[in-house]
Amino acid sequence: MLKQTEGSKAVAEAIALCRPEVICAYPISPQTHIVEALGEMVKAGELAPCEFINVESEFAAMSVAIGSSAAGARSYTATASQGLLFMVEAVYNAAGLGLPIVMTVANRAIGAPINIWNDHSDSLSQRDSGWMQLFAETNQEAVDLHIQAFRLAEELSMPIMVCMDGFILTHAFERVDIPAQEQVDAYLPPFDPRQVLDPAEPVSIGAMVGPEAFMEVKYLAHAKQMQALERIPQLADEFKKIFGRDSGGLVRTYRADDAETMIVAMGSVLGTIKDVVDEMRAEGHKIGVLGIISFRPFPLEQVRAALIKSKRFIVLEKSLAVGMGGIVATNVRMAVTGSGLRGFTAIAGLGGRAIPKSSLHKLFRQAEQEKLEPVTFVDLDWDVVNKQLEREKQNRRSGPIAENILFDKGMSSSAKFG
Amino acid sequence: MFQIRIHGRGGQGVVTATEMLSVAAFEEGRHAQAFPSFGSERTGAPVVAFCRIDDKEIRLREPIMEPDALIIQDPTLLHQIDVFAGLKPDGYVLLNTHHTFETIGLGDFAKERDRGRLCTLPATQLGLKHVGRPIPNVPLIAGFAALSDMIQLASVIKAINEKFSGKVAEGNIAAAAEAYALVKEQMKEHAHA
Amino acid sequence: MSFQPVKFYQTGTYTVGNRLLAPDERSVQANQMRGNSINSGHRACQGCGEALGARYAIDAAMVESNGQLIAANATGCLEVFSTPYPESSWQVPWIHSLFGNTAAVATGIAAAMKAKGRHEVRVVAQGGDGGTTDIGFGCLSGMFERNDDVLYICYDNEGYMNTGVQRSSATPPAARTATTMPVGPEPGNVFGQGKNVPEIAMAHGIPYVATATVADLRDLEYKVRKAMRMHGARYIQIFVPCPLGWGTASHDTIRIARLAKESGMFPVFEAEHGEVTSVLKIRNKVAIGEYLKPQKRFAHLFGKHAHPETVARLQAIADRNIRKYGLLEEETD
Amino acid sequence: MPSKPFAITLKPGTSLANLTGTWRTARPVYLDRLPPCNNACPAGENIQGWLFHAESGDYEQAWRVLVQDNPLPAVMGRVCYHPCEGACNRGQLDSAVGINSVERFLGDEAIKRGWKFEVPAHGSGKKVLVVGAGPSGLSAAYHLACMGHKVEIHEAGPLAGGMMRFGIPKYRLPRDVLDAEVQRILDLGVTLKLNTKVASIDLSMRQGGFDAAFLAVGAHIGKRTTIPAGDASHIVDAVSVLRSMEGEDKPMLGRKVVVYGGGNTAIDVARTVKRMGGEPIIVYRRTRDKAPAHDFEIEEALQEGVMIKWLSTIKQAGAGEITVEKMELDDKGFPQPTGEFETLAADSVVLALGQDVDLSLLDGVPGLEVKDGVVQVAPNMMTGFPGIFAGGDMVPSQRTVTVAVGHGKKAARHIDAWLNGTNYESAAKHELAEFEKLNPWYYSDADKTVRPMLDIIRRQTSFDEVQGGLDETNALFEARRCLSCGNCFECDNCYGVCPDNAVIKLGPGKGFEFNYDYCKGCGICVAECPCGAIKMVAEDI
Repeated sequence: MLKQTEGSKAVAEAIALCRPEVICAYPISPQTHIVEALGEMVKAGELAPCEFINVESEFAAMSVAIGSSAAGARSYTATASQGLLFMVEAVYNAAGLGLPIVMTVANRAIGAPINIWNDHSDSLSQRDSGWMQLFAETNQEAVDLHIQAFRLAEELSMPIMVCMDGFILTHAFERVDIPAQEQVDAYLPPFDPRQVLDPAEPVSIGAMVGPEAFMEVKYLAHAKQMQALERIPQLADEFKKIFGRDSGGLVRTYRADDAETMIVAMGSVLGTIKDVVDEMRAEGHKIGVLGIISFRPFPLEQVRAALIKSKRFIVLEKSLAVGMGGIVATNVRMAVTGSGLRGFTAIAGLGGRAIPKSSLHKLFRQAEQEKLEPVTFVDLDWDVVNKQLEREKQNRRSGPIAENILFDKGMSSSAKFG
Repeated sequence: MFQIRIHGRGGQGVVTATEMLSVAAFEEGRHAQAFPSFGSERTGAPVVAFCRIDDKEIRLREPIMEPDALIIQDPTLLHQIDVFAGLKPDGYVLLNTHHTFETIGLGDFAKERDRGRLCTLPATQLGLKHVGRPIPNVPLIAGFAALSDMIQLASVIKAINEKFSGKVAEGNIAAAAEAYALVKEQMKEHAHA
Repeated sequence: MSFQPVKFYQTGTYTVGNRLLAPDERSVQANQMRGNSINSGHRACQGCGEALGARYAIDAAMVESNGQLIAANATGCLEVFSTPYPESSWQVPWIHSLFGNTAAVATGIAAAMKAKGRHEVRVVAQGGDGGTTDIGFGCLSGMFERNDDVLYICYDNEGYMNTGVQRSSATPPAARTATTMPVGPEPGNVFGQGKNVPEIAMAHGIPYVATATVADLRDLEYKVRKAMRMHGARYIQIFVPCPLGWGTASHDTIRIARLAKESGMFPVFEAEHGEVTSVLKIRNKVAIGEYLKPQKRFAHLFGKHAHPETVARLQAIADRNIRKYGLLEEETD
Repeated sequence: MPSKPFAITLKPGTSLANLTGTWRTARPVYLDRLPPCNNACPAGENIQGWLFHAESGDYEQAWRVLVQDNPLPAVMGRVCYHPCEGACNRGQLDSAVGINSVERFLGDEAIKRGWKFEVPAHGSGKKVLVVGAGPSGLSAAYHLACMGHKVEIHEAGPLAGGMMRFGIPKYRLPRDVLDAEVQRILDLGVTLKLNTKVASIDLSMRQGGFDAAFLAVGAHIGKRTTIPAGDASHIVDAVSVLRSMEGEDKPMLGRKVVVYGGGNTAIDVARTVKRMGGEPIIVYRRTRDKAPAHDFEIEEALQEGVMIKWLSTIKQAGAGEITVEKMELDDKGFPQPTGEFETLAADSVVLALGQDVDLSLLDGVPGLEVKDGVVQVAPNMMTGFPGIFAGGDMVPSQRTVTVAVGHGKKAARHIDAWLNGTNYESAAKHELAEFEKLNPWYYSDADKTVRPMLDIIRRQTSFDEVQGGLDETNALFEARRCLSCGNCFECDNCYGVCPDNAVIKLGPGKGFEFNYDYCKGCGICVAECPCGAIKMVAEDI
């Protein structure tokens, strides 16, 4: 059913359609609306049987999900940013134990400085946790990916994060087609756990594994993600058959056929990029887009195939490997190793910095002319940065950076009235 | 694509206003996208929210920097931030006040603009009158419908009914209807002026 | 007394079993066909109090739940010695996730069982004192506050033994650990304010809180079985001496636990909804020295460079326990 | 269902593959230690053994275990001075187990229920003569009969029982009790010939065709002392007094009776006199704590109104009065005269100074050795003449009923071996179960049950039994106070306290076994065994 609704609400409805049995919730912006809506559905008896647990921390949220999933219940939670970091130990553990938990990450920056706005630092920090990570471009895709995620996670006994941009998607009201219960039921069979805590057939889950078998365990986890590379497109095809929509898959290209310059990105910024690309195409630029949906497993082959015919690419990412550059870019560059393609990295939108079309136009044109540094910081205020660097050179105790920057930008209260 | 930016303060229903605008547009079969400025929403703080309306899928995710319309829920903001930033030359402005542009100190601004696209509305009073709360958002979106003809009053009423029920819905519909009528009345005056 | 004393027999209720008791009065451990939730072949040290306490507790819980039990286990000695790949000692469905999340994992299992309508399946969480009173404390408190249907059992051996005997918030003052060495003017662990987790549990108002020791099996079983008959969040802290960490003889494990209780150092009681309902009285009161001296972790308090004033402070702690809980018979009469 | 995750998920209970027994440097082993009560029992009773059955209320089985060593439990439960209780480890905990009272309960129960000894199915064809139907003779006869030998008792007196009948007053041992236990022995097929004094053992054996003999004639001849006495003085010996109590003609002692001596016989006579309406005064040369009589008997006598003059000797006996001299103890504790004299009214003087043995029946038997008035015997109770054994008061020993019963048992075993041409080797004694070997924590606090005593008036006026017995409830209670020193009583402690489940419970009555595949040798089972029935033994590494 088509609805004009908030992204969080749409995701909540999609989760409910997946018939989760245990949901754990801990508030952190910007994922709160999802679990609030689910909590209300459980409380009202609309979602049953289902236990909604208000836990005391994200660490507990993931831990409760570990327990419930190991006990054979379809388990769901959502988090973001600091919350994801607070549960990291349990995140790795859930993957290590092969528990098919589905978690929404409403992507948000990581502090300090504390910042509630969107970027991808949180999920990308967990790229090696053993979880699969699917990135939604729109709220429709967020809805669809959650349904596919349960299917994939449970087939492979591996947890999945469905990543959607905080606020930009979670808080956006837009048109979403909410599937019917029958469709979801047809697509998603009941959870048949690979291992389960059951008095009828006791097992010991979570053994200590020494050097003699640890590498094999880790390889098997890797092998499963490699299997997922095959299953993700198949599941997207099956999804299309039932729901009539193209959603999911590993990667998606846009106007890429004859593109000489390819823009690679993940998440909602792809929409803005596509608008820019349309405008540039209209002007005759040979430019196209590669959207990555599955960041883990990372589809090296598909990325390479999408880029190999172009002359250059630029990875626009909302994350920064401090001291190194791009995170997504590093992965993409590995995909095209030896191809001779020119690759650029653009760091944009950190901490919710708007990524306007105007900046993209400028960036893409520079990319076409290959006039970019290997790593570009989009819309960085060099004036402020240079001032601070200068201060630090002069005086070791140059004061708090964030406060200084606000002062420089004329935004701090002391600047205004001081 | 038509882009609307609403300025207000936390607690005045700014975000709800854009959402209801988007729902009203959706009811008319159009694509719409509403989103807030993603701040930590504290009562009294300046808040901005956005709404895009189009006949095709909206992919753009940047904040609205060059709006086609501005709804200003709180005139005190005029002294605090540049609410008119990026407003298109032929953009609409709907201001919540029982004053006029002239008496509120925007006479010069109004002179440079198409008066047919500027309007004030005592929305807070309408809210108090019909709903019993000083929330100006519903009268303002009804007023915007009247000002711009981007959406129908009927669609606004549908959005109200989706959001509220019972007495609150009735009050809001009454407020919307009066606001719509007041703005249409003003428009008529300007047209004759 | 926390249970009706059985009709007098040669050994009353103190021994594990008694051939003269009616079958329904016998302990779970006395049963020839007992479950042995933890099987032989585990890698616990000789004389491990925790291995013993865990079998006592889980066997009792198994009996009370008719075998419908799932256990979650914190990282720690118990986990490591029971489940090194490729062998497990557990005969019950069992999961180990992390050090600090056991209460939450158990909550998840209980929620799953509830959602699946399997009301007969009961859930136990277990961990050492480190995993309970320190790193797992947040999850524990959350589980208590929500009154989740979990029995949490803390095997208290007063330190981080798995990692090589470091101090935990359950380590008693003056005790030597690898991080509180017996050097300097105030050797051993600090005299802090302590962290009485049973009382903190009581402050949550949960249905049941109890303490027990491996020295009194029948009391321990009574408490586990009583707890298993209740629903909601329940907490039992079991005192389990650690021969390795405490520097005691492997055969002294039970004796040391007995002395801890008889000296007043470890008060044994039970509480319902935040109120103490019974205490296990001291039978033959002993001075604190009798408890401390067999333990090398307190050796620096005695001998050539003795610290009698420290012993006196420890005695004062025991005396306060005795007063507070009314551990001596005449005090409550 | 797909296969379970590799390595992370394990099958339950698989650690059995890990044999932790290899860690061990010492192993626990079960053992039986000798309980101190058994060790102290002159009759060699397996006290802990029979208490074990009494604890479960199986009194017949308890009695049967008891009579394997002693055929006279009802007697023993009254007259034995129970050295077992003095040795009882429970005495260090609260108070000794009332073994004697439980024994009496079992003996009385057996009489009440009519429990009989089992007659052996096959006879040995050998004949044994027992001389004397006192405790030693009866005991030997019983054991020999149980072994299948034909036994004939020749008793000089008119009734069986010996000193049990003629030396112990009724108020301590009712005669129906004695009769019942004697009859039960006779029911085994033992022939008892009363009023048959054996004048010559050699002759009697040849005449009767006996293969062996056990002599147990006792010591009946009252010792005399030289007291300067006038013709009118009435001096008799204690044994005669007590013996005449059993006949028609009660002794004529008058009202004021002085009993001379400090042993149990003196007390018995004084208490008898009291019951006959007389006014007994015991005169003893030393102090109360030096007196050979048991203190509880002295105490009971005093309660009943018996007067005792300590530190006094009789210097002269005249008509109706005696003169005593006061004594004092020297540094070595021996009484020395003080020269102070006192006169006491005395219608008669009873000498209770001990007894001698009548050894006339041994005249002419070669190889015998007699020393200090008693027959010397080898460790196997055999006299210097092959085939003739002796025991009881006529051989060197403490003269108590219990010792005599023990002699009877011991002699019977050696006679049996001798008849078979072998030697009887008693099993080596187990190490003693000392209190330090126990873990007394596990025993409930329970004080000894006090047996009822007859009221004082009836004690002074009648020969009713002074000491009451236990009823079933308190006999059971008392039995259950037994610590079972050194012997497993299946408390399940070892089974329960093993952190490695390395103790196998074999089931009721079968005890336990160690599973050395898993036992790590921690020793908790040893430390927590209440009764000291496990010990650690170093592994041979």
